[in-house]
Amino acid sequence: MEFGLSEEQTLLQDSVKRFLAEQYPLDKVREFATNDDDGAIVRNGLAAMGITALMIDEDHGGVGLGLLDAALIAEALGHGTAPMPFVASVVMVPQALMLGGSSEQQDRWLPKLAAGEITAGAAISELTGARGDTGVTATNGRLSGRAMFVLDFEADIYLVADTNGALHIVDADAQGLSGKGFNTVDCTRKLGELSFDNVPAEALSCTAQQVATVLNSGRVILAADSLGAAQNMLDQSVAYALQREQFNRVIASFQAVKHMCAEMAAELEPCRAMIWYAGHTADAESNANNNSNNGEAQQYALHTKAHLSEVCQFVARTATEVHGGMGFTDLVGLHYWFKRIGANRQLLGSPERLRDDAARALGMVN
Amino acid sequence: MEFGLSEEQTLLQDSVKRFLAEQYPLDKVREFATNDDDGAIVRNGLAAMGITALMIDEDHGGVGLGLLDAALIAEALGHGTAPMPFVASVVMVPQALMLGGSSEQQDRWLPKLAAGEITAGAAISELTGARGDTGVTATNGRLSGRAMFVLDFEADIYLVADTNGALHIVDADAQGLSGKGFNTVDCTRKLGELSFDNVPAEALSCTAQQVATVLNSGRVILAADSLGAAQNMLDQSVAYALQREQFNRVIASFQAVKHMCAEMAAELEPCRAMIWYAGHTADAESNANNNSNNGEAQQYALHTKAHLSEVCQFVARTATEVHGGMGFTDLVGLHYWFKRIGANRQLLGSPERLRDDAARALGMVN
Amino acid sequence: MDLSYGAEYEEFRAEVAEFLAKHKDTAPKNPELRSVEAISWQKTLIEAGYFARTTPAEYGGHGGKPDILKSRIIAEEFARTRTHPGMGGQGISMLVPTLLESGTQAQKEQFIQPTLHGEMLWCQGYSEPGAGSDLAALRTAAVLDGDEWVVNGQKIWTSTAQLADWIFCLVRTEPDAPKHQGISFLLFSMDTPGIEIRPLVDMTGKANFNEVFFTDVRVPKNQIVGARGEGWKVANTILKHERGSLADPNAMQHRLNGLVELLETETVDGTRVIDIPSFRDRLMRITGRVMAAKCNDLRLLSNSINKTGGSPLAAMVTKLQGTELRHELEALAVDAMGEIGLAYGDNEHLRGGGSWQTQYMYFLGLIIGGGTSQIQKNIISERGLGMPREPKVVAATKQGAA
Amino acid sequence: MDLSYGAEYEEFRAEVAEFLAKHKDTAPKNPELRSVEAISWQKTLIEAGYFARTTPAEYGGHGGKPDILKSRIIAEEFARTRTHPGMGGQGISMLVPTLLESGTQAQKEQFIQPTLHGEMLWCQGYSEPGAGSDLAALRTAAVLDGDEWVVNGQKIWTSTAQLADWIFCLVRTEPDAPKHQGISFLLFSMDTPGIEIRPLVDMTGKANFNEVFFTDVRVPKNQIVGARGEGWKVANTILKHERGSLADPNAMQHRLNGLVELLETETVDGTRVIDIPSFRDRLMRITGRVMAAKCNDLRLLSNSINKTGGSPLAAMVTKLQGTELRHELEALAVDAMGEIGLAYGDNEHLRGGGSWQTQYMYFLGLIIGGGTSQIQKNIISERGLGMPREPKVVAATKQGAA
Repeated sequence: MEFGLSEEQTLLQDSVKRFLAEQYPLDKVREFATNDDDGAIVRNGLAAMGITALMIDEDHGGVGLGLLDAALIAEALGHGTAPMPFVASVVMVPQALMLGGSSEQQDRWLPKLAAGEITAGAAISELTGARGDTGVTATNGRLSGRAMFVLDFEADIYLVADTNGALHIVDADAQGLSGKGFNTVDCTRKLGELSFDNVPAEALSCTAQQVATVLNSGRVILAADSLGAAQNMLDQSVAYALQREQFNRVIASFQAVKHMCAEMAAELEPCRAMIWYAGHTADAESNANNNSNNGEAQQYALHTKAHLSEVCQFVARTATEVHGGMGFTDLVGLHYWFKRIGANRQLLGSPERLRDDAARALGMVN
Repeated sequence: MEFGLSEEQTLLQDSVKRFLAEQYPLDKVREFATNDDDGAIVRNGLAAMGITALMIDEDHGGVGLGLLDAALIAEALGHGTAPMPFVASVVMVPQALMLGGSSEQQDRWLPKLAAGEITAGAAISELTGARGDTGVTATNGRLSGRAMFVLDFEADIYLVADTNGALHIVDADAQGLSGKGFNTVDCTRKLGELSFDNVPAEALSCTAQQVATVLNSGRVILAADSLGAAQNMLDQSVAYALQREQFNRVIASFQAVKHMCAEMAAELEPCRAMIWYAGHTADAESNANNNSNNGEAQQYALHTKAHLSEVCQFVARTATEVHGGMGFTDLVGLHYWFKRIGANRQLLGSPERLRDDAARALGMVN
Repeated sequence: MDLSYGAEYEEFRAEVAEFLAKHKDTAPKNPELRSVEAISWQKTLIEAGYFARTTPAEYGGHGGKPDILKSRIIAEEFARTRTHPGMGGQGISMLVPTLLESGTQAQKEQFIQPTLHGEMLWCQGYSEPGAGSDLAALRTAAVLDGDEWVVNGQKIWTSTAQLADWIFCLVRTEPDAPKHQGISFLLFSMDTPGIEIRPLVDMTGKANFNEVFFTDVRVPKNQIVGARGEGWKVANTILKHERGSLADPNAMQHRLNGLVELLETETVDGTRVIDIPSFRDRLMRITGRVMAAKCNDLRLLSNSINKTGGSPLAAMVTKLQGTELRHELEALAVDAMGEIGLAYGDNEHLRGGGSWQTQYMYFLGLIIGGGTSQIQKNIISERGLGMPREPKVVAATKQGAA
Repeated sequence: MDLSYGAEYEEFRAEVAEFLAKHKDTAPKNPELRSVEAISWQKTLIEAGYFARTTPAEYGGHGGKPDILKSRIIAEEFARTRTHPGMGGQGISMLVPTLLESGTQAQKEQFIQPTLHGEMLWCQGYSEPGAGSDLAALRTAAVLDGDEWVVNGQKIWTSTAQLADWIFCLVRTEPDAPKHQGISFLLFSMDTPGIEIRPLVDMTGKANFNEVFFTDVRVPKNQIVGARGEGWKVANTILKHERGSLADPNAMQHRLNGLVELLETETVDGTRVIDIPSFRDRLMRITGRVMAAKCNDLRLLSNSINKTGGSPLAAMVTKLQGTELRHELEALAVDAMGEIGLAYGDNEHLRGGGSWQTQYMYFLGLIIGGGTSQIQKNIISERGLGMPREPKVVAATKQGAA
């Protein structure tokens, strides 16, 4: 019995963290945020490390790791506020292709995704709550309508959900498709929206449960991203408090500051094990290849995303307070992590919605 | 323009506080809790001070004060965890009689209530959520069924709500009526339940809005009671922290303890003005004798009870923590206040329900 | 209890309303700073008694008697009719009262009138990178050299530094005195050589504040307010005014109304957000807290009018409670919008011009600024509840425990 | 990651299950303390290796090798079949490990076996009215008089004092030494003259604890564990074990299951409480937190088994998080029941035997007991995050600030 990371897992996570610490310091985060940098160094560097091949099976040029491994990488990406197309490009879209793609589709897209030659976005947010008049309808293999909140925007292909919950793959160059960026408060990653005017699309044959699995994978990834970001904010808070002096003392010696840091740690530390478990149980169900699963992976995905959203928001606010006025400025750049956590909270289902979904999945809602 | 207490109001409140401090120390609270004392000293003493006549009009032997004055007394009663039949006996039942009683009914009951010769209970809790199979039905002036959570139990007459929301007065000695105590965690007041087997009753002619007014008065009174109890717990906390030494310091010098006390004060202090306003606006609407009121009194009653329930629960818990292990024991008796606040929270509508009611009253719920 | 303002005041309200009706078309909407339009409106307001109402006429004010209720009525009527209430700024809210209290006759004559008229704009130089919560630890030094102070150091959180003509500034003039006693209060022109302004971008993405650097800035000796070394006292007579204003319950109610409207408008899968019970419950929770804050504010207003004092705690808690409540109010809006709540900058889907997200962050800034919540809790426990001050420490340590 | 226990352990689990099946009818349900039945069951369990599994056989234990997974399996199987797992108590959980670590050979021989067999019951004398969070400030004094310690003072929070045969007790033997160095660890019979026990009623209405008073209690000199003045060290080797056990996530899951059942059963105006969205949302919030606590516990178990250590924070936060979460879980039950949630004592409408209300209060006690939440936060920040200890203070003050 072992509930912990293998040496390989720790090494992989550390290597991504180290890469980001070296190649993507705060100045680069700022440049990306102001569109002065396109994030190519991170994208290419991580692709070269094999990150893009992570979840793709070996037959298609991947390394066939699971959601737990992906979550560990996501944690490192959140820790470094990396501008890496990941949740859709490396996790959700490959998983959708592997679950519901024809072998022709798999052969066409997976090797390129694995090699990092192309990236993939996901226009799937409407499945977790369509805002306003958005929604994409499918008729005879053609898509029309509008999708907002497209994850990993500016991709080469997109995974698109229609209003019936079916999934499609669309080429970014397809006729009738137009897109534009959806600027958000979080400038560390790209979000976009897509308009479909009778756009040719390839249907995937995912079951409703497989679609749920893809969504849940995305949720665990976003939660892990927040964990990394929040851990970084906590670490920065302790370091700042240990050097900042007021009233002739380092502020870390004030009980109020100590307790704020202790509360952050107390809330955050159990989240780490929760992410591990959410990843592990999803992998276990997927390996069992068992469609009549007991729903544990579903419950963990929903609750992990909901719980970490709440905890990490608390950490983000408290860490900012520990930094005092500095936390509010761009000088220490703490707000990039604050905003990334804020974005993860809203994407693929807010905590309120996910808790409601979890109760529904258990048949608690009449 | 003046939003504050008059000298008379302050004097009245102080005199009740002083009476309780002298006549009803902690030992007496304990005796009442263990049924070794029946609370007669408090009941008679406060009746002698005219408290029982508070809201009754002068024509019926009362002094004709308003809900604000009653709330100030309630605050003093909560402060002293007094075993005084008040919310029903002094406020809700007289108000119901004045609003919907015939002149014969008023002449019969109000002078006795004003003089403190009899007490009145209220079996009205089912209007704010019937639990299990409770409920009282009225047929041809006779009541049958069961009412739980009867306020100011062991009274001489009872105000009873039937399942249609109409109000009745029942004599405690009426044939077919049986009652027993409803033991609660809060041993500082009496709660009971009543069973009705074809019990003769006198109907009052209150409109639905008048019934709501009576309920809302009860809510403001319970909220004020909690305010007094919570203020006492905060005061006790500060006093205890100033004398308790640990690690060679009074614990009041630890920033964590200071901040716990500051958080209690910050939450509690605005509640005082809220109680005043809730009482004042109810009195203003009642004086305007205006049935087409703008609903401000209703909103304030609901929100005041809901908000104070949350704040006072926080204070009750935090004050206990400040007292450390002592707060958990009967030695300092802090738990009597803790439990009184807990009881006030549940009676006449929990915060969740009252917030929902407030939204409904504003037409927010489809 | 008497919440009516009384006949005399209703008459006054009618006067104000009449003035506003008369100037409905001529009052400027968003006047430029220093514009003829702005200055002329300012003078009209002062003359009518709706601005600088209690500042003595000899210094350019209206010279009226203090009357809090009249001030409130003016504010209410201007807000109701959405009429520009005159130029604000720290010169008017902080420097003018300071000069009235501690300035020399010459200083009052020189500075107050142009400041009130909007011809002379000020910024405030108090906080420093190393002096935030511990403001008295400030190190910007002024050394007397002949008839001039020579100022060197750095200020931070200086709003409107780029726009200001002058700065009022706390500097250390007696380096050997105990920290509160070595500070002086200087005034000088922002055109003085040696001043560099760097915009300070904050988490909202805007530069709401600046850093200001002083290198051998030479200031005439007499541009000091109060005695040398007494700057802390001079500044503190009005510093406390700043804090309460960060948590105005009327602004809160205004935002709350907007929040209700937002929840009634936004939809998820075709359902209005207000019909989702968990959001509605949060809305109602916040509503209750706003109501409590408004009642508390009414109590404070009444205390001021009737000079009953008597509830220091009620005043002490407003900054802590108000900024945190406001942050949570804005947070609910962001949450209720879901992913739309993330929209920012030039995103065409912004609701309310992006103000929900901006204010959500800005109020986190205000929780910190003007005395952090931690400092507020110190104040409440010490001054409000009589608990001991933070004890003196044997030695500062930078080391963690074993 | 491998959450299976492996073949060897599944075999062990089968053995335990077999034992349990065999003793299904003979295992006592609620044995009386010191009863023949209790002692006999205790011996059976020790012999089978399901109790005192790792205590050396020479002192009456089973003499097995430490194996956390086996311990876990035993606990799981006994819980699953609701079989009495043997007598607990502070003698077994705290004194036995202490003696094994620090006792003399004679002490081990005299005390361990009867304690394990349930023939000798202990209580713990650590806390004092003036020594709670600051336990080392204890003042109960023991003065050597010939061959005997003479003990005077008072203890508090002594559970099972009325039932105990003996007490293990911290006393001050070197009044002039620094406070942690003047303490000794004594054992003595509760029948010794001069001991008075007063039940300590707490907010649950029960006397879960006692106060114990010592007046000239004479204790043979050799009834000391460890050296004179080293009692603090002796006690602390195992004190930390006590804390984690206050927040068992499996007990939490058990209560959560009961809570769901409660919400599905209770009705308001005919509607099940679980169908009221605000309560359901609270239930789901708590569910998520319980899941996180369970995962954290699994991580700690794995660390212990695999001796990977490596996450001190994960262990440090369990008491703080667990007790607060449990208090909130019980609070939801109380709230969900509305006025029924107030029922107490012999009220016939009690749900779950009144356990929701009792546990709601009891866990507030546990938030405070065993190191208050404030002390836990000190520990987490100092030992977990490397922040400075509370600085030494120049002088204690009883006076509030001006």
